[in-house]
Amino acid sequence: MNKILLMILQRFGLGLLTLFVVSIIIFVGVEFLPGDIAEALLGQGASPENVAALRHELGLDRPAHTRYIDWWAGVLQGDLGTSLANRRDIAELITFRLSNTLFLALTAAAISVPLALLFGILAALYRNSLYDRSVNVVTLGAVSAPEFLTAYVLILYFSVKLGWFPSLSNIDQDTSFIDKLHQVALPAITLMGVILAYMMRMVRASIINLLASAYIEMAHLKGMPKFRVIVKHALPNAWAPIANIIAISLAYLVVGVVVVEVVFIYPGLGQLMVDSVSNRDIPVVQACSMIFAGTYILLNLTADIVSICTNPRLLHPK
Amino acid sequence: MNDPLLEIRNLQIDGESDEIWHEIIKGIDLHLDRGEVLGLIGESGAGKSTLGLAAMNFCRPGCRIREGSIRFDDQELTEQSELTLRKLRGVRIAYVAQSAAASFNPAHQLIDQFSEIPVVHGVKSRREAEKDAKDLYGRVLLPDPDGIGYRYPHQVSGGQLQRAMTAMALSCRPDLIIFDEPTTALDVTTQIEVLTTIRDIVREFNTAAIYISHDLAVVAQMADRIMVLRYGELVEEATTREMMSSPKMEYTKSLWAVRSFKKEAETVASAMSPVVKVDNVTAGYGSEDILKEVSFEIHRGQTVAIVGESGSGKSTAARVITGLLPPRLGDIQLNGKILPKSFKARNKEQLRHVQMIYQMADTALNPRQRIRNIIGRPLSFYLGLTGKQKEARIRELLSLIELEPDLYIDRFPDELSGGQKQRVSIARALAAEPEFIICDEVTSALDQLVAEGILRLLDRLQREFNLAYMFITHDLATVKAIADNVVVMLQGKIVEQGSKTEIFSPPHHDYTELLLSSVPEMDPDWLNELIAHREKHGVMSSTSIS
Amino acid sequence: MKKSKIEQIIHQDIILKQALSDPRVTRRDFLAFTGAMGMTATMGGALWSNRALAATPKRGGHMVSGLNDANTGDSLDCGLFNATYMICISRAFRDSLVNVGQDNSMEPALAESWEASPDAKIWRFNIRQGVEFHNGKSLTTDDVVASINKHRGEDSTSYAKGVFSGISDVRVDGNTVIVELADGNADCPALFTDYHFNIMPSKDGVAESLSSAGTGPYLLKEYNPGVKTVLERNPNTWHPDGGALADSHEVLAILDDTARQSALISGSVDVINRPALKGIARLKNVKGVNIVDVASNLAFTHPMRMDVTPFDNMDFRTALKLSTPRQEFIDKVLFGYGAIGNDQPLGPGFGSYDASLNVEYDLDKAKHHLKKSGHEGVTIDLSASNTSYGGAMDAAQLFQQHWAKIGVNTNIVQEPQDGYWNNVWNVKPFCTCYWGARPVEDMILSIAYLSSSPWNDTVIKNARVDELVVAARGELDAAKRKAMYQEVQHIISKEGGTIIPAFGTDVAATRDTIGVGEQIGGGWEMDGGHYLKRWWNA
Amino acid sequence: MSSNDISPPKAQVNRPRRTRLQNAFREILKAPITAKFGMLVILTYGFIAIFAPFLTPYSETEIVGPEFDVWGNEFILGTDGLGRDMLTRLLFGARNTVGIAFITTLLAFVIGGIMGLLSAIYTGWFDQVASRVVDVLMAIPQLIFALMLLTIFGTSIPILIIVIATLDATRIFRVTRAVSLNVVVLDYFEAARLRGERIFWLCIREILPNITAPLLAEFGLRFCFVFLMIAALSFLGLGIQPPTADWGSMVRENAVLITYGDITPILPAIAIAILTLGVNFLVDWFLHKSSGLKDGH
Repeated sequence: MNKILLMILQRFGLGLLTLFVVSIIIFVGVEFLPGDIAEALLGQGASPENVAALRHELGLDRPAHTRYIDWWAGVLQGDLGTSLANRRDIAELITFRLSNTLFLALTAAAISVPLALLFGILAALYRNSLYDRSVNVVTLGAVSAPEFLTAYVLILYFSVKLGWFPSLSNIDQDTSFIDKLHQVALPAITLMGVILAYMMRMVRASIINLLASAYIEMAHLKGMPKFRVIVKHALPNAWAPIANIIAISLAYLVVGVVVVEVVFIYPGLGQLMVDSVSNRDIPVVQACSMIFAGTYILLNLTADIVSICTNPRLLHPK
Repeated sequence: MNDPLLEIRNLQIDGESDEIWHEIIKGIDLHLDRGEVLGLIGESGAGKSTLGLAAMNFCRPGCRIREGSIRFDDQELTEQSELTLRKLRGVRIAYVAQSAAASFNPAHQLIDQFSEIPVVHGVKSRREAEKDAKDLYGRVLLPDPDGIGYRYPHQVSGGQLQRAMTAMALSCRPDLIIFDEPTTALDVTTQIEVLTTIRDIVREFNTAAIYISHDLAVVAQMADRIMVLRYGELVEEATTREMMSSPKMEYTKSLWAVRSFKKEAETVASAMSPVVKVDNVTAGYGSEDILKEVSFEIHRGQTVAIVGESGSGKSTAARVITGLLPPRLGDIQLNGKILPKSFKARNKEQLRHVQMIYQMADTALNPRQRIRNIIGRPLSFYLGLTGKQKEARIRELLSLIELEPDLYIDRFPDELSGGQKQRVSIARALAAEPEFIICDEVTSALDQLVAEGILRLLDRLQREFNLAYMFITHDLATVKAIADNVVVMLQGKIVEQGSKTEIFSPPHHDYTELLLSSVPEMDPDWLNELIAHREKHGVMSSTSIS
Repeated sequence: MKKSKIEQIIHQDIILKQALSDPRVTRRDFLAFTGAMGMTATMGGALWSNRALAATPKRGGHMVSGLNDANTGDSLDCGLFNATYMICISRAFRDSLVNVGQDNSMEPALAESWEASPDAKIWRFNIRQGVEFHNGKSLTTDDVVASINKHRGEDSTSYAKGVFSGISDVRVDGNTVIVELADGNADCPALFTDYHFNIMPSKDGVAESLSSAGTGPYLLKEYNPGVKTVLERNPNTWHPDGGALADSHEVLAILDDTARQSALISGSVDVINRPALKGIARLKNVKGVNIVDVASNLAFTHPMRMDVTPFDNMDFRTALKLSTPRQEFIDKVLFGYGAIGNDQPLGPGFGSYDASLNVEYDLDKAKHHLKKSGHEGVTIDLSASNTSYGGAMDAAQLFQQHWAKIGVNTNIVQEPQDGYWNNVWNVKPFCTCYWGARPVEDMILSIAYLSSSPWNDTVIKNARVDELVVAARGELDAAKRKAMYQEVQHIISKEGGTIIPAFGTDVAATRDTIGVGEQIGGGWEMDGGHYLKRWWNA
Repeated sequence: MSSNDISPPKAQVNRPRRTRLQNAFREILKAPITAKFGMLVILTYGFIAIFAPFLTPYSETEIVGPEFDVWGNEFILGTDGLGRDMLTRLLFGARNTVGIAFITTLLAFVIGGIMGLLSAIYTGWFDQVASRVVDVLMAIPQLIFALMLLTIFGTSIPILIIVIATLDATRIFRVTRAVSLNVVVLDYFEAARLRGERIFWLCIREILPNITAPLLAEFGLRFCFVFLMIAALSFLGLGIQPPTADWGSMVRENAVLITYGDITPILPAIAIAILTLGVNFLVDWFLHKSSGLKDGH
């Protein structure tokens, strides 16, 4: 048991380290961006001392490393600082966006994960059957279509033509849950198109892999019902790969949805980060990338933990 | 009672390999009475397992029964629904697989996997099942019968797993158990114990059994009747004793003949300094030592056999000599000169003189290189041969290993049989014109006839080029056949070493004794006598010594 | 010019880097001198083409609009405004001293009235009394002074710093704020219509630029930069008629053209700005949608340097002007949304715009002039880049085909986007270019057509033009000024070195449930940024 | 062991010898319909990409007709917003978009592949460092990272290629490393090392030939990914810049028409989808081939 704890802690530490390095990379990256927020805000109409004045006002005239250190100091005290662009509190700026992003991600995941598992397992069970082949083709089609295509087509039919769902997700803090669902319907479907297919294929692959193993054959020879073979014998050994698949998909759902946000005007984190980069709004960019990287690392960590905790060799050492 | 328990008529099974179906069981008849034990033997590819599984009307993916009837207890299995078959499997027909380690689900405790059979089939309640399990664990002589069931497969040794699986097979007291090479993966000493268990248990429950193995001697101990298969056809069938005493078919005779090969004279260690000297070597991975203060010498033209069971450190010794695993203490000498510990530090000349032949010929040859390149590379790499010279030499080597150059030079490894692959890897080693070759279990993956061929070849080459061999094996038969000197290893230490005659003639070191006695012999009564003997002189097991 | 910069920011996301680095505006002497950048035109505007819907204004209702030109970095600091979204918002919850009416007259806002000294150097603005900010604080002259000073002085970060740099002093006299200019300017009140100029509450002489408290007809209920803004009617407004029609507004930031358009068609929003001109023909035909377009003073210019052959030859220039397909330019490059330009520098938005000018497309005349110039069969280089204005490359190809008809071979040089304004414009003999809307005639003329100006990109040296421009600047008599400016237009159109085939148009689209005035304010899009107050739910 | 059971060694020995080419050809003939479709698609696209200029009378950027002309004889697929021939744009789009995506993927494989091979062979500090670096890079959302880098270095096509390639290399690094590790543990590799072979030989002759199948499959997947990524970037306005015909930006340019049920603007997107689908089909088959388990046994 302690061994497991140790492994997890080790992974965790590694994650933190990665996070730290990421923060440096991003900071340096944004530093390298030509122009700075002062110029970005004032535009080409700016006169040199205009810019200088704004820089001073924003404290951009301090050397980079001090700003970086101050930033960390703030973060460690749970203060993400304020946006340089509009002097608003980043924490509040982000909580709104993040909650939206997560809501969208979870909605999409909540539907696609179970479906993916179900379809995947079925496809694995009846592999090379008509079902398997057709599902295979369909899913491949889904992954192949660029998101904006799916998105626009959805809008055309379900919003413009049928008027079932709004073409833009106009949600805010006090939108009711049901209403929210209605609002994110189209973006969620768009995202599902991509990850559902992807996950399903992965699940299928890993299950098929399992089914090839000797103990599954043994289970059959013991006269176990097909269903039991899958549930009792295959699945317990499939958690690790499946957890991984889910983690990757979720990570994608959180960080990879800029296009969808743009098309559906969904006030998510991606859009915020892109804008902030264009504004050179370093603290916001930092905060966003920390969240993104954090999510990615956390999800992978969880996947690791799952695979550790479902591995009997580690769970029940000799 | 007279009607047979299992009756297979004109069974034909097709197998698919890259989208082509071809026959792998070509119309076999088989019948088995209640309580009878039938032995199926044959080389790999003979279709033993396929036939065995067919007895439960089960086909692996990529196989299909084309024709024939399988009657089990007056039911025609080929006509039964999946459901009825399922109800049959595990309850009336059970299966014991070759590798218990792989066939137990790593995710569940042994006892769960045991009791799920009776519970799912509604034969017993969970509680009864567990009780029964513990009882059976006891009968198959598992240590701590009450506790062991609650362990996970990886927490139990291979031999014990094999017993546990036998117990599991008995969970519903089936009429028929199919043993598919249940001991092949085990060490000889463990094999004995498992064999005994299986035989006793089968007798005790008066279960009919089909015992599949490639090892005649083993089958001889277990079976009342033996069927010899080859390429999916029945070669010969007779009661065990009959077949032992007077095999009829040529092929069967040749199987018997395997152990006939003996190296002529033992080469005595020449006075001059040894080719290779392992000097008091201690080595291992991480903190633990796998080799402990090991020393031995190998002289020109001489074969030293390193004998031991898995984990005895014999392969590690090879890795140390090749420099893959730098020793912690001691060193390796080549012709009296100390070799750098790591192969990275050795020069071409030193590398050239230490060549290696691997157990798995399939993985030993790069599947993407033609035989020409595989053999040609050392020629150009070490000896700088090119063009015509090289080509000529490659062909020369091919003929040396008895492969028709024109036919084989352009082939890829996967276009060769196991034996041919092994020959090619021998040629590759020879190409370097070494003084010393390490043969790591070179025959254990091969069928007996093929192995025989390889041994003869190696012997001939040794005499021709006055090579020194280090022959790593667990199979004492092979040792008897080819060795001049023998080194017996146990848990990283050398228990005994000396000339073959010394080792094989009493008095033996206990462990050597155990090893020797554990090698099955072509005598149906061998096992009984052995057990009797051992009971008289107190039971020994590999663990009780060291 | 502002507009296309915004296009850059919004559409090209973050290639700001290579967005125009335009020396015409980055140099502060220029700013000091014209005080121009992005200041809204106080005149101009045009009859709304789509008269069908002229209905009587109605109060009440909720209006949802989708605007692009927004950014998560948007701030309430009016000094940093540079895009439509924030301009419209601030126009709704804050007030200015002076407003531009839909008929483009100067309307008193928080300044009840104003008068100028004869030399137009000293201006007195009488501040409205009893006005309260949304936070309950009542408006004082100090607030006004602070709000003005926000854009003045060395440490001002205001984007409109240049606009107000002409002001030498601001002081209070009772209820009056006195503004003193360095030198006379008849257009002084226009300065205070600039969208950067909002009246904000002040604390010890410093305006609170981030405060959501204004004096405007709407309260800023919810403000989420780059996402949406919610406005509600201010019950206690000084505006006699409430100052606004709709009861409440929801203003969404919708940057993606397609999204904005589908939102309108599917009825999720009532109003959008800048419908993509590409499908506009189709959008017109969508049931329940109206297009609202207003001429602006953005001029698409093609300056020829008049000191370089063959451009030094007036007949040659005339030949090109006569063979330039103006209507086709509007159709193909501006998708029909532009007003014909006749090579005069002042657009239809200006009161002094001379509509009488008309440069006919006439190949025979053109050939004749070319012959006279003796440059038949000459080959000229036209330097072009979409950086100069969207579609410049297409325009160049268009011109090429037509000029060829009279025997002028054009070699189109596609210039790199980077440093177009440094290395090409004002350097190469002939290039594509544009001039952004300017509030008053003087600014545009002084920058580009005074022989003394460094940005005289046609190198025109015309004594009469110089004389007229300077005289007009200080002239308080509107009629006289108009006459002067019209003469200038004539001269430049006839003799000048620039081809101005068209002026731009601001386009918006609404559901037909939305009413807009008979006439719509020009200068800036969306009714000069006032639409939230002026448009209504029919 | 089942495979042994199935075909006795004799059968193998007597199987007539074939050159790799013949083998490949035979495989292709045996390929499932989907895979054949994939190959067809890829070949067609390749052909178009190479011969685009000869397939159409118009040039990539020239205005040849009225804007948004309908489908007809003169302009088979009509014209775009500037009156440029849609078909022509599509064809050239194949050249630009596909070409760039292909080069990018190739570059990514060179970088990621080499690193992967090396860290598979030099397990130890090199592997450690490389893997950690990759971890970090992968922790940053790729699209956003790309946006940032493109902002820093500008959006010229070479930059685009380099940036995406570098980011994508991380994934390829992992795959290559993984599959190489399987080879490195095999006896023939050990034999080669014991022979004293140089690193170059080890990579090129011993490992590469044995991981081509999985790598090819990965190449396909990666290609699709890069392809979609570039499309997305162009869609966001940071990819290939106009007037170059590129499917991503073409969709964006004319997207507004989709709301009117006009499918012309979607054509490029469909073109993207078809190619990706084709490649995926092919890859699918490849994976099926290269994975030892023939769907189970």
